[in-house]
Amino acid sequence: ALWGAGPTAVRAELKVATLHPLMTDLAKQVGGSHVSVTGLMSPGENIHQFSPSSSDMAAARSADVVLASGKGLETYLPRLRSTLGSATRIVEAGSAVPSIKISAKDALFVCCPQHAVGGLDPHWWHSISGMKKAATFVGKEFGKADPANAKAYQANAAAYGQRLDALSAWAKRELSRVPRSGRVLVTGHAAFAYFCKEFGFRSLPVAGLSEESVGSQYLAEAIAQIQKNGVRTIFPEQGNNTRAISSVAKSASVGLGRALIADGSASEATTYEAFIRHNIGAIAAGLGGGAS
Amino acid sequence: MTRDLDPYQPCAAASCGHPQRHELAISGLTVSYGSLTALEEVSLTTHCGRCVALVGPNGAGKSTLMKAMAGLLRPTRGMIAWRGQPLARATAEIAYLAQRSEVDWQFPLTVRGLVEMGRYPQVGWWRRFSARDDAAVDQALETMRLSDLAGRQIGALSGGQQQRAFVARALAQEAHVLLLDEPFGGLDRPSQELLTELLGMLALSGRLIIAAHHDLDSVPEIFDEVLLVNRRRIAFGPVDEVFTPDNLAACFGTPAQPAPLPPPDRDRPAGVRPSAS
Amino acid sequence: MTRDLDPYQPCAAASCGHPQRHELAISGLTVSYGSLTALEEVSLTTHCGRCVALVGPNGAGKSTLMKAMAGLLRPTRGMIAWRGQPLARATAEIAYLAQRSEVDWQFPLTVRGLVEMGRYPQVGWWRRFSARDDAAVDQALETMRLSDLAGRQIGALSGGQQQRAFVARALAQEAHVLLLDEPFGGLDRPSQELLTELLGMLALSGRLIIAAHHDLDSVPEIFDEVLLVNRRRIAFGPVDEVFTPDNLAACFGTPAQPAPLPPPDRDRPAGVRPSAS
Amino acid sequence: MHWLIDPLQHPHIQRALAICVLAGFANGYLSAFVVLRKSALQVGSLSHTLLPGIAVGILLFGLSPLSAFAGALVAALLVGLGSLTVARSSRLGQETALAILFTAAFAGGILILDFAPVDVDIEHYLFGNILFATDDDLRTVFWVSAIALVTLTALRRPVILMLFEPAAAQSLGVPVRLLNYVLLGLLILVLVSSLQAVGCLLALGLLVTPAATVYLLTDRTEALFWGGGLIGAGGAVTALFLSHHFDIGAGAAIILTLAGLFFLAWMASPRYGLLRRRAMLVTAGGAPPLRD
Amino acid sequence: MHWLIDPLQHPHIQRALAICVLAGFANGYLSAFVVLRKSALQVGSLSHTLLPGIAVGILLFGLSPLSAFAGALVAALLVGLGSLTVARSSRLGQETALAILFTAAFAGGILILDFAPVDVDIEHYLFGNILFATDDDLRTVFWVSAIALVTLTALRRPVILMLFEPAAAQSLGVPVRLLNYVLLGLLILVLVSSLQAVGCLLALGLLVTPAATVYLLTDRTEALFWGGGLIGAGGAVTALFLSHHFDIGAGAAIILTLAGLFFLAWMASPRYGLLRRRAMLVTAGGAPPLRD
Ligand SMILES: Nc1ncnc2c1ncn2[C@@H]1O[C@H](COP(=O)(O)OP(=O)(O)OP(=O)(O)O)[C@@H](O)[C@H]1O
Ligand SMILES: Nc1ncnc2c1ncn2[C@@H]1O[C@H](COP(=O)(O)OP(=O)(O)OP(=O)(O)O)[C@@H](O)[C@H]1O
Ligand SMILES: [Mg+2]
Ligand SMILES: [Mg+2]
Ligand SMILES: [Zn+2]
Repeated sequence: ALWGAGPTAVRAELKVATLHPLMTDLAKQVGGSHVSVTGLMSPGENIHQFSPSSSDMAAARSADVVLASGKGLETYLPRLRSTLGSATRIVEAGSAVPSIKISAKDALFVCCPQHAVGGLDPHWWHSISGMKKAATFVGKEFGKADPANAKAYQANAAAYGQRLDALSAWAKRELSRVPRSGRVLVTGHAAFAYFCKEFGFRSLPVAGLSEESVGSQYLAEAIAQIQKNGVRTIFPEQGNNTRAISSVAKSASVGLGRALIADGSASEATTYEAFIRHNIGAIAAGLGGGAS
Repeated sequence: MTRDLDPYQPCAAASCGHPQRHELAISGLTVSYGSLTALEEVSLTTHCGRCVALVGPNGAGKSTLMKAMAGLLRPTRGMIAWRGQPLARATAEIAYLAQRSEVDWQFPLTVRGLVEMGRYPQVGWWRRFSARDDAAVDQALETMRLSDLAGRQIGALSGGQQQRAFVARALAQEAHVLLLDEPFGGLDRPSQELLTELLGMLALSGRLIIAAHHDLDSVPEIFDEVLLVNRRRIAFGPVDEVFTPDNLAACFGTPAQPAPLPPPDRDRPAGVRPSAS
Repeated sequence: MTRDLDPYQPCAAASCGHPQRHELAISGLTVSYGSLTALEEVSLTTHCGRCVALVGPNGAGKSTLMKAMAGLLRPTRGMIAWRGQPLARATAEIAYLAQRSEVDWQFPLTVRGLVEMGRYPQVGWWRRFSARDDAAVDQALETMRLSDLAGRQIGALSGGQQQRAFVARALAQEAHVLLLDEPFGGLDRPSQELLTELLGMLALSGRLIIAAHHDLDSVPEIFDEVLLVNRRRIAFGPVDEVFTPDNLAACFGTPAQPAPLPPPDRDRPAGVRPSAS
Repeated sequence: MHWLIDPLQHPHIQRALAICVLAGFANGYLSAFVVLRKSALQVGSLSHTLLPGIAVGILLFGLSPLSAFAGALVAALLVGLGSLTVARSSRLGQETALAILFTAAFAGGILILDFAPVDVDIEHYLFGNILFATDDDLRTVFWVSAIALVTLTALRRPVILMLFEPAAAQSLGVPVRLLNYVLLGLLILVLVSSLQAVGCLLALGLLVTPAATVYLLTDRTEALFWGGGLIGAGGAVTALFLSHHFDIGAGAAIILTLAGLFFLAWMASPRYGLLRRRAMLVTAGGAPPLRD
Repeated sequence: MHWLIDPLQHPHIQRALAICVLAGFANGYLSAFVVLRKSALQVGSLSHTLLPGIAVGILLFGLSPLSAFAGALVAALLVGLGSLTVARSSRLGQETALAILFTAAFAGGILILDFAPVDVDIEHYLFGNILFATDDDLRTVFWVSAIALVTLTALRRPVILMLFEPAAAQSLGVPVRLLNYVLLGLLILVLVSSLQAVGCLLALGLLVTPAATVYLLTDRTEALFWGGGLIGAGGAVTALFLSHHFDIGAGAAIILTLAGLFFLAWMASPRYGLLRRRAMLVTAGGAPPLRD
């Protein structure tokens, strides 16, 4: 893992360790110069698995706050909590964001009969407004851990919130190139529910939650839906095997877009802004009117 | 007195000349492999202190009988009683030597370790080996002329040495009943002589020895009683009574009389000319 | 003429009385297992048409010699030449019967399938079985009295029947040289007699038969030549010349003379009294 | 009829059908070797070796199906043939050697990934679904199957001989050592190629169950091959239709159908079935067969 | 000394050290049975059976370490003991039966998860990390190891006899069938308990490599047990210090250290080492041993 803060941060008072690359960015934005941030997951690492080395454990243990993304993403969290003991405050940033359950009845899903039903979607960072709520929440939590700088954290969070508003406006502008009727986001797995809700898309995860469990009728229906909705482009996910999605693209005779970053962990997008710009850019380019 | 006798001491019935020796009684024993009946209604009664040969052609059911006695096969019908109880209850009193030991020859086990296994029933699953146990193992090794090879891994032996090691294990067990399936197979002449001698002594000391045997010539020399078997019991009794040409003919079918063969010629392979049909 | 003779026809040298038979020459053969030298400087020369016994105590190196001839062990030193060429080049001309076949007895293979394996070298890895091949298999089965059992899975046989099946495979191969490691082990009397007869006929038709054998009494009856071996070559030559008490004593050590044993007593187990030391 | 014809209208079902027949037959045929060689679990473990292989492949040659395939293949070959070498030159059995090598390879892979992070979720590369197979997959499966089938049919006699009794094979002039390597190499090739097409689980199931079923029904070695192939292909096709009509994952359906066939054979086999056994060895492990 | 004492100041290293000694010794001791029983890969496959088990456990009893443990244990026992039953009552070897059962269980698990969603990425349960172990883990490992060690030490003689020659064991009154089940059951118990603490990979490595190393060095059966335990504990502790100083994953370090020890033994063993072999059987699979 990376030491996010250089030697200049030695005088910092609040030590934060993060379990997700986007949380590393969030902590820096909210904490500013008052925190030293250690990212236990570097961008590009698989966020679903945590195998800490000895120095990671030392960092987690010496941290005042461990910042997780939450919503069940870090299934190892109970274990970490009991290893670290109650002295360390573990903050789940996502807990400030309203959850979306993957549901068949939800209009968000064109067709997802059984395949992705009932699960709590942990990928909340696709919602920019969600990230804003999380920033406010994290600001408060930092304040509790470090009351001396509570004001500064709140101010940082508010300032970051404004930047996020701007980012959101930019995103909406970009996506406005996508016609209302074409707002169907077809991806490999069900990881974009928050994005779809935020930007008025409908989500069609062709492989449900796991590629292995997709049945033949489901797939036929998905292909039919893609064609019925006039979808032009469907998207692979960065880091995943593109075989499934490109096979669907071929069957449905539609194009394949640039890979989306689903988990927020990618070495080419180390900040939240870069991450959002990457995804929005790809979607707008794939589904938009051809420009850009 | 018969019941609580320690089976690992020389059988008391033998040395005190007690007329009532321990009895092995097989009655109506039938064993089948699926639809194939390998043994049918075999009965016999014998006593400890005897050396009993099982004689019969290949596939006669000798090994099947041994396995049933050793508790490895469940009989379809019939009883095997030892000292009035089902033999299966007395596993610790029986030593069994398989015809063909199916073992992993790469197993990290020395010859001595193998022979020590024979002592497990006496030592129990827990206790340490006593000097008495070690002596028994040493003697079994020496008897089978394996002392020099005691540290050898069992796979690094010749075929006859392996056979001797397994015989030694059966001996080390100092069991009351020895079931030996072709114990002489693969032994060299000196070992054969030693084993012959030894079986006689074991019988004298009151053990009951039952062995499958193919070398008809040496049967009278080694054994007291003989069971001629070929799926059914053909004859059973003291060697001199039972081991008659008639009985043997009944057991092995008409004495093998290979048809005289034509001289080899060039057109047909000589190796596969039918010689008996 | 000698070179391009088809090895699966009766050897021409035999039937035409040609004096120059095919020669097997072993010279200075040394084989070791690690630091243990099992065979040291063994040399001999023999010819097809002969039946050669390998005789020696357990661990003498008989099986080792066979394995070296069959190409299963690489000799440390020395040469085995068959018809002037290294024997290893002539695998198709050799049939080898192992002392103890280490096979998976659960393998889905019938007796007939096992014997058919012997034909593979002739049939090749590709071709279909010809009527000639089928006949050879049939005859080998009949010779070993296995015709009734041809459809049996090999694990569902008695020990002697299994041995007979492997002998049948070696026969079906119709090889020029037969290396048989204790072929009589476990066979019943009728089968022993048939095999004796058969080996004689095979030799007559010009095969070279080399067999390890433990039953000293039957050696003169079955074999023409004998190699007495005990790590080194003790003696080699025609049976009547070599098979003398002196040579046998040299080979087996002083004739096994077990010390007379005390009568069994109660304190010490009789089963493990040292009988030779 | 409708039941049969209806699914065939979907192109993805047509392609899946072709793969079922091809991969089902080839894997089923090969499963005879797997069962005779008692290497069912070796195949399973090898599929795990692929993970570090894929990682290193992608690390070296970038993200592409080909680099993943090559990495997986090389890793599996290294570990598989390495385990043969260790087994041959020590007293250990091949399964033990394989377990040691593959855990070590896996651990090595983790370390490499740790130091050179790849933005790839490696595990996604192991899961396939027969419905997603591409034409490329189809072609790969076809050619690999063809090579394996032809080679093995040609070498059937020496291979059977070697599996049954290596010493006899050697004395009959079979190059036992070489043949062992060839056999394992082919197995790995087939495994890796079908992994991409049908997924890890299905590949393993197809490479064991068909011949195991026949094993219970016959004593003829040859029957294992053709019977395995037929059961593999027939079971896979049947299951594909079932999976369409019940809309469940095709892979799971195929595995469960094959397992069901196996179970039937186990219960009812006239020779070795559970219902037929009368006398049997009391000892554990492979009770003796019966009947004449 | 500094080298030794420094790491010990970290509480997570202290706990990891305790687990290394305990789990290393217990698993190393048990690895003797695994190696003698030639069931290295069976253990590996069983660890996969845990997946569906954990899923069903969580499904039935909710998300908790206990329900995951119970589910994993029950599934592994079902599949493991089921495979013994199939092997005993047919001609198939246990490894084949296990492969069939475990793929079927896995396929069944996928189907169940499909219809009844659990929002847990099950695989996370398989990746533990020794640095990450909780006090509960420590306690579980301790008790399970203690039970297994005591039982197996008590039963060592009958078990060795049974592993070497089932028929002889049976004739000496050993309840072979029962003992087989007990042995497999204990193995599964140890596996599942260490999975939680140290992860799948490490558990498997610890359960094979130590005794395999000793296997190359001795002909005394007893030496396998104590030697395996010592190598397991010693190797694990050494690797823990190495991993601390080089800051690499502890699990991978332990596996690689053990594999390194094995490799040394393989090269240099006075009895069975690569460098010592002169004459050997030309046939494949386990060349014969040498020396007197
Ligand atoms: N795999 C092996 N590793 C080490 N030593 C061995 C091995 N096989 C045999 N030996 C030893 O080599 C010597 C010769 O063995 P070999 O098997 O050739 O004897 P043999 O004459 O066939 O004996 P037998 O009559 O018992 O079959 C013996 O001392 C034996 O212990
Ligand atoms: N596992 C088995 N399954 C089916 N049939 C068997 C099995 N084992 C033996 N048989 C058959 O049962 C009969 C008796 O076999 P058994 O092994 O008892 O003979 P045997 O008298 O010991 O012969 P041998 O002298 O060859 O050792 C034979 O017909 C044999 O083919
Ligand atoms: Mg028998
Ligand atoms: Mg020999
Ligand atoms: Zn995700």
